[in-house]
Amino acid sequence: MATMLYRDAVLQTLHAEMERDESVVVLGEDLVGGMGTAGGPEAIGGIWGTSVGLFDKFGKDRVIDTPISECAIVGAAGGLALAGKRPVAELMFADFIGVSLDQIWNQIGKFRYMFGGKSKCPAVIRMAYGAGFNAAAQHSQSVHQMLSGMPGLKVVMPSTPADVKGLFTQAIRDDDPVIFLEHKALYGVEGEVPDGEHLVPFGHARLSRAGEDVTIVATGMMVGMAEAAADSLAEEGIGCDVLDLRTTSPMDEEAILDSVEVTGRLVVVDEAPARCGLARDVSALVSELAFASLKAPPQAVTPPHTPIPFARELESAYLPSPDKIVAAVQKTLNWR
Amino acid sequence: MATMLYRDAVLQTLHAEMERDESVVVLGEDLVGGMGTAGGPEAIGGIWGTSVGLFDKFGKDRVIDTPISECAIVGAAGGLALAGKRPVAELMFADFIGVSLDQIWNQIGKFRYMFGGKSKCPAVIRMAYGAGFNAAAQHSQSVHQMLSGMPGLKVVMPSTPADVKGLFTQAIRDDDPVIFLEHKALYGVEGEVPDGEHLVPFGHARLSRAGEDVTIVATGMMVGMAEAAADSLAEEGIGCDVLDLRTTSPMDEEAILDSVEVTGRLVVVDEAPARCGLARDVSALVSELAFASLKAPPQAVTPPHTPIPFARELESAYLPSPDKIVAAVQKTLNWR
Amino acid sequence: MQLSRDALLQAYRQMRTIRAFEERLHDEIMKGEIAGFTHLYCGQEAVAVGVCEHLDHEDMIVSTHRGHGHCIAKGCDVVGMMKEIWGSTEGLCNGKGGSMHIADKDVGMLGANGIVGAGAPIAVGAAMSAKLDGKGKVSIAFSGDGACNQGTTFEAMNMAVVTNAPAIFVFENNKYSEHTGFEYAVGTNNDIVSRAEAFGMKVWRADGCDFFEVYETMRDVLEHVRGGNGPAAVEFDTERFYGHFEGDPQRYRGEGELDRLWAERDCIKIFRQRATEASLLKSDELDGVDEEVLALIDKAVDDSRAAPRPTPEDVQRDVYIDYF
Amino acid sequence: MQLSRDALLQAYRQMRTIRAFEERLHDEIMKGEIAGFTHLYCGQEAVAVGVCEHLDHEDMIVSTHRGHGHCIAKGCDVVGMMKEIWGSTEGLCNGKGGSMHIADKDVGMLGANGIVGAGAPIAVGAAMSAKLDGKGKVSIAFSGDGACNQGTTFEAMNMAVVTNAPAIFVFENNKYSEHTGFEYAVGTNNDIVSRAEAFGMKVWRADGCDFFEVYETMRDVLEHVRGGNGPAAVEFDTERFYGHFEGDPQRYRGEGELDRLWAERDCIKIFRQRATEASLLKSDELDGVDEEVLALIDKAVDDSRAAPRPTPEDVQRDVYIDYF
Ligand SMILES: Cc1ncc(C[n+]2csc(CCOP(=O)(O)OP(=O)(O)O)c2C)c(N)n1
Ligand SMILES: Cc1ncc(C[n+]2csc(CCOP(=O)(O)OP(=O)(O)O)c2C)c(N)n1
Ligand SMILES: [Mg+2]
Ligand SMILES: [Mg+2]
Repeated sequence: MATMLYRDAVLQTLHAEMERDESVVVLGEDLVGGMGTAGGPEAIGGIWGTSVGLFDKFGKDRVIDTPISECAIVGAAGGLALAGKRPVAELMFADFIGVSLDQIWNQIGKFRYMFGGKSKCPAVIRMAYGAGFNAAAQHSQSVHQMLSGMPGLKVVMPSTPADVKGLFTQAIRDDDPVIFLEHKALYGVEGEVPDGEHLVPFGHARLSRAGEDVTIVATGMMVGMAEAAADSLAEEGIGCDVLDLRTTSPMDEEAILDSVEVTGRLVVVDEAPARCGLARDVSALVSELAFASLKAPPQAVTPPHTPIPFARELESAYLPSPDKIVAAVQKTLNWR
Repeated sequence: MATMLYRDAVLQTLHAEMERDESVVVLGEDLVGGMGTAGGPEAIGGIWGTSVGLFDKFGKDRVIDTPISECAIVGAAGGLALAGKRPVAELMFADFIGVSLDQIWNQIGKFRYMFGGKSKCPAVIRMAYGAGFNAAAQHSQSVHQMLSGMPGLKVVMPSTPADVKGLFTQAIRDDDPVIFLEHKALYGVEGEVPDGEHLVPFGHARLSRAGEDVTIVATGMMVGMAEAAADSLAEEGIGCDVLDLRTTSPMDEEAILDSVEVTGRLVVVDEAPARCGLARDVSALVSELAFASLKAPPQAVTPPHTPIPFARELESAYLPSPDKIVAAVQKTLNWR
Repeated sequence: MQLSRDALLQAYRQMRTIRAFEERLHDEIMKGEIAGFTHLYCGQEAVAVGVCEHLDHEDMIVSTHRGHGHCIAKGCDVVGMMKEIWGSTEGLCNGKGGSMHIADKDVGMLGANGIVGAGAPIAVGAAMSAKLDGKGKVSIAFSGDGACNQGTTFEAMNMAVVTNAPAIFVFENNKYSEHTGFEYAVGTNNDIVSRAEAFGMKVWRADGCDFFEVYETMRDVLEHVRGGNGPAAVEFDTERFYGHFEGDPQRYRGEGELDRLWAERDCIKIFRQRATEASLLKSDELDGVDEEVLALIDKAVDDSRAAPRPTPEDVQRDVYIDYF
Repeated sequence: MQLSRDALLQAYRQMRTIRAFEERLHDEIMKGEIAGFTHLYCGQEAVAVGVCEHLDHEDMIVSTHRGHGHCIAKGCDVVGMMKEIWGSTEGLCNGKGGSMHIADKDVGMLGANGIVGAGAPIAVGAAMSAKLDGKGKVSIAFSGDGACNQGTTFEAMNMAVVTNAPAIFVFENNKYSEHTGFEYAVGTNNDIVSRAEAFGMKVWRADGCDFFEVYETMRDVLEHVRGGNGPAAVEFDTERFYGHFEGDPQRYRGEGELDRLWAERDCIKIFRQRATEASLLKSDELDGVDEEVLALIDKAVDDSRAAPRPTPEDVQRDVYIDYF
C-alpha cells in the first residue's frame, strides 16, 4: 500500500485509466493550463493539480483545455460519451452546475431512458465541492442533494484517498453517467491506497467505526467529523456505527437499515441544509422502513437554511462539527 | 366571488398588480407573441394565455418579449429588481431552470445575504411545471424539491384559482425573490376567487379536508388527488386531514405537526421522486419533531426514481393517483 | 458533380417521406390519437435531406424539438418512429421518448431534444470524438433561428473553433421561434451566421427551399470540415408550413402569408419542377415514389395502432444500465 | 473637452487608491491575515476609473470576481470594503460576502460576482430599469476576456440589442483567463468586440492602460448609449500585474513578461508621465495624493483589525427580509 494525497489519488487514477483505455478523454478549464501563453502548456495541470502531466502524455485531443463554457463542457462530454468515448469532464467548482445544469440533468442523465435504453452515456463529471475555505456563497456549496434527486445520474462522494481510487476507477469504467464530488478540504488529506487495480462498487457504504448505541450516517467531509465525534464518544463508553455512504445514488439503504436495527438510534450528518436534503432523506427512509426499531427520533446535523457566509466565524458556525454531532448523539440517547 | 380559471387568476392578477404599481414589469418568451411578425404583437399573450392584453395596456418597456435566453431572462429580472423594479419573469416550462439555474440559485436567491442584507431582490420567477400531458422527460418535471432547498428563495405552489390570486399577489408584493410554480394541468381548472384585494400570506397551509385518522400532506396537482382519496376514504368512515402546503419555502411545519399530533399517521404525496424530495423531507420532519405522536411509519406516495416517460400508460403508472394514496392510508392504518 | 438519377430519386423519396409522415401526423393529432407535444418539420425537408444525403452512419447529427425530418433523412426507421410517437414498446425508444426524443445511435442520429439550444454542445462533443477517431467523419448540430439566441449555442461554436473540431452548425432559419419573428428576436436583424463568423468560423448561406442549393452548399461545407479545417456554419432560409406546435392558431402570420409560402416556397414542388424541367426525372416516376411513400406511412400507422403497449413495470426499466 | 485639474487629480486619486488597496491586500494575504479567495485588479485601474469617472450614483455597474477596482471607482467606501474583506460586521456586506461579493446599491454598485459571466444579464436588467425611468442613466457590465466565452454574456448582449436597453459591455482584455491565454480560448483569435458587433451593437476598442484614452472613448460610448441609441460594447487592452488569484505562481508568463509589463504598461506610471509632461499636474501634487492614499489604506487596515467580529447568531440574519 502506498500513502498518497486524496488529490493525487484523482491524478494517478486518471493517468492509469487513460493509459489503460484510449477512449478515456478529459476536458475542462485550465486542465492543461498555459494554453495560448508564452509559458506554454502544462503551466498548471488543473487548478486542483489533478491533471498534471496528462497533456504531455496524451496530447491535445485527449486532454482538452476548454474556454469558460461549462454548458459546452458538460454537453461535449455528453456528445463524446454518446459517440463511444469515456469523457471525464472537470467543472472546477460544484457551484458551476448552476450554469451547466441542463446538460447534467436534462441531457446526460436522461439520454438512456429517453432513448429507450438503446444509448449509453459513460460520462464522468468531476467537481470540487464543499466549504471550509471562506470562499463564500458561490464557491463553497454541496450539491449532492440536488444531483442525487435526479434519476439517471449516479453520485459519488469519496472521503478517503483509497476510496478516491476505487470509486473513481469504477466511475470511469461505469457505463452510466457519474457525478464525482471531490471535497476541496480533503485534497490535502493523506491516506493509504491499495496498489494495482482497485475498484469500489457503487452502493456499498463503508463502516468506518463500529458501535451498538447509535448509527451515524455521513458522506465526504462529514465522515471525518463523524469519526471524531464517535472517537470522543467512545471514550465515554458510547459506541457508534459510522457509515460512510460513499455514493448517495445509488444509496446503500440496506446498510443503514441494518445498523439502525441494532442501534435503534440515528444521527445523519450532512454538509447541505436540511430542506429537501440528504439528511432528511435518510431520516425518512429509516422512519418509513425501520420504524419499529427506532428508539428515539432521528437527528439531523446540518447547516441552517442560509447561503454560505464568508467570515471565518460565520462559516464555522454554519458548518456541522464534531461537537454538534456529539450533542445530537447525546440528544438521541437522552430522549425520554 | 367570481368563478374563474386558474390560468385567468394568473392573468387578472398581473393586470391588477401592473395597474396598481408601475414598478411591476413582466418579461419572457412569447409573452407578447407576434413581435417582429406581420401578424403583429399580442398574437398569443403567452403560451399559457397568462399575459393576454398586457402589451397593449402597458407597452413594450413593461411587457418585455425576450429571445430564447432563459439565463438572460432571470438575470435581467435580477437586475431589474436590484434597480428597484418588481419584475415577474416567465420561464414557460419549469424544466428550463436547467439553463437558468445559476441566476436563480447563485444570484437572485443570494443577493440579499451576500450583500449583508443591504439589497433586496423582489423578483418573481413564474413557471409551469408538472406532468400529465405526455410531454416526456424534459417538459413535465416538478422542481419544487430542488428550489425549496435553496436558501434565499421562496417557493409557492398554488392548487386553486383562489390561491393563485392570493399567493401571486403576495409574491409580486413580496420583497424577497419568489418562485411561483403553476401546474399545467390546473390551468384549465375553475374555482371561486374572492373579489377585490386578496392576499394569502406565505407559510400557511390550507386544510382542505378535515379528519382525525390520518394526515395527508400535498401540494399543487397532488392536492386534488389527496382530496379524491380522502373523499373516498370518508365513505368508508376514515377521516383524513388534507393539508395543502401552498408554499414549500417557507413551509408551515406547525400545521403539519399539529395535525399529526391528533392523527398519529402521516401520508405525504409528492409529484417528484422520493430521493432528496419533499415527501422525505416532511416525513423526516415529523419523525424528528413528532416522534412520540406517530403510531405508524410515515408513508410517501411519489413517482419512482426515473425520468418521466412519454407513453400514456407509462406516465399514468409513474404519477401518484388517488388509488395509490388510498393504499398508503390503508397501509398506515393497518400497520401492526 | 451532378447527382445520379438514383441519388435524385432517393433524395426525393426522403423528402416525400418526411412530408407524408408529418401530414399524416397532423391528421392523427387532430383526431386525438397521439399524445404529447409534436412539432412538424413540414416545409423544411430540403434542408434535412440536402444535408444528410452527404452523410453515412458514422457521421453524426444532433437534432431539435422539430426533429422528425432530421431523423428520417439520417436513416431512422420510419415505422419505428411512428410507433414511438404512438407510444408503443416497439417504438424506436420503446415509448419512453416520444416525438421530441427520437434517437438511433446506430444510424448516427444522437437524439432530438426538447431543450432549445441543448444540441449544439452535444454535437461538438461528438465532433471531438470524430476528430480523435481520425476517419474524416463530422458531427452536425441542427438549430433554429430561435436557438441561435441560447447561450449554449454560442458556447458550442466557440468551443468548436478552439478545439478545431469537425462540427457543422446548420441553422434553419424559418423566421419564427414559436410565435415570435426572427427580425425581433435575433439582434443582428440580418442573419445568424454572421455571429458564427465572429467566432472565427467559415460560414455559408443558401436557400433552404431548394434541395439542389442545399446539397451543393453542403458539398463545400463538408469538404472544408472533413479536410480538418475546423468547424463551419451554414444558414438556410427555409419555411415552416404548420404551426409551431400542433394546435397553434398562427395569428402571427400576415394575411395570405401561408398561401404564398405553399405556392412559392414548397421545397417538394420546387424539386419536382427543377428535376422535371431539366429532364432529370419524369413526373410519373415521382408520382410512383409518392405512392410508395404513402403506402409506407399507411403501414406505419396501421402497425403503430396494432403495436404492443407498455406496462407499468416498464416505467422503471432503462434508467441505468446497472444501478447496484 | 479637457478634464479640469480637479477632475484629473480625482482620477489619479482613484487609481492610486485601487493600487494601494490591492498592494496592501497582497501583503496581508501573504501574512495569512485574510481568508477566502482574492483576485487583484492591479494593472487595470485606468479602465475602472476611466469608465466610472463619467458616472453618477444613479448609473449602475455590475462587476466580476476581480471587483475591487470597480467598487472603488464607483464610490464604495474604502474602509467598508477593507472591513468586508477582513470579515467584520462593519464591512460593506456585514462580513457575509467578502472580496467576491462586494456591493453597495446606494452608489449604483450592484455587486461583484463569483460566477464568471453572471453579471452581464443582471446589468441588462438594470439597463431595462434605467430605460423605463427615462432619465438617461446607463448600466455597465464589466467582463473579462474569459467571461466573453460564457453563454450568459452572449445572451445578455443579444437581449440588450433586442430591447434597445442602455447597457454597456466593457470587456477588459487582460489576455488571461486564469492560466489560459486569450489567443487560445477566444475563438476569434483577434478580439472580443467583433462578437458584440455581430449582435448588431456599436463597438469601440481602446488602450486600457492609458487613462486618457479610456476616458475619451467612454465619452463617445456614453453619448451613444445615453442618447437612446441602444447598447454598446467596448474592449480595453489591459494588463493584470498579479496572479489570477493570490497564490498563483504564474508559470504561464513568458520570460521577462511581467517585468516588461511593469516597465511599459503600468497605467499609473503612464498617467503620471502624460499628466506631468503636458504640465497638467505637478509631480509633487501627485506625490501628495500618494501619501494621502497610503494613509487612508493604513487607516482602513487598522480599523479593520479593530472592527467587531460576527457571532454565530449572525449566520441566520438577512437570508430573507421576512420569511413567515
Ligand atoms: C430552453 C428552452 N427554452 C424554450 C423552449 C420552448 N420552445 C420550444 S421550441 C421554441 C422555439 C424554437 O425556435 P427555433 O429555434 O427557431 O426552432 P423552430 O421551432 O423554428 O424549429 C421554444 C421557445 C424550450 N423548449 N427550451
Ligand atoms: C462559471 C464560472 N466558471 C469558472 C470560474 C472560475 N474562474 C474564476 S475567474 C476565471 C477566469 C476569468 O477570466 P476573465 O474573464 O478573463 O477575468 P480575469 O480573471 O482575467 O479578470 C475562472 C475560470 C468561475 N468563477 N465561474
Ligand atoms: Mg425557427
Ligand atoms: Mg482575463
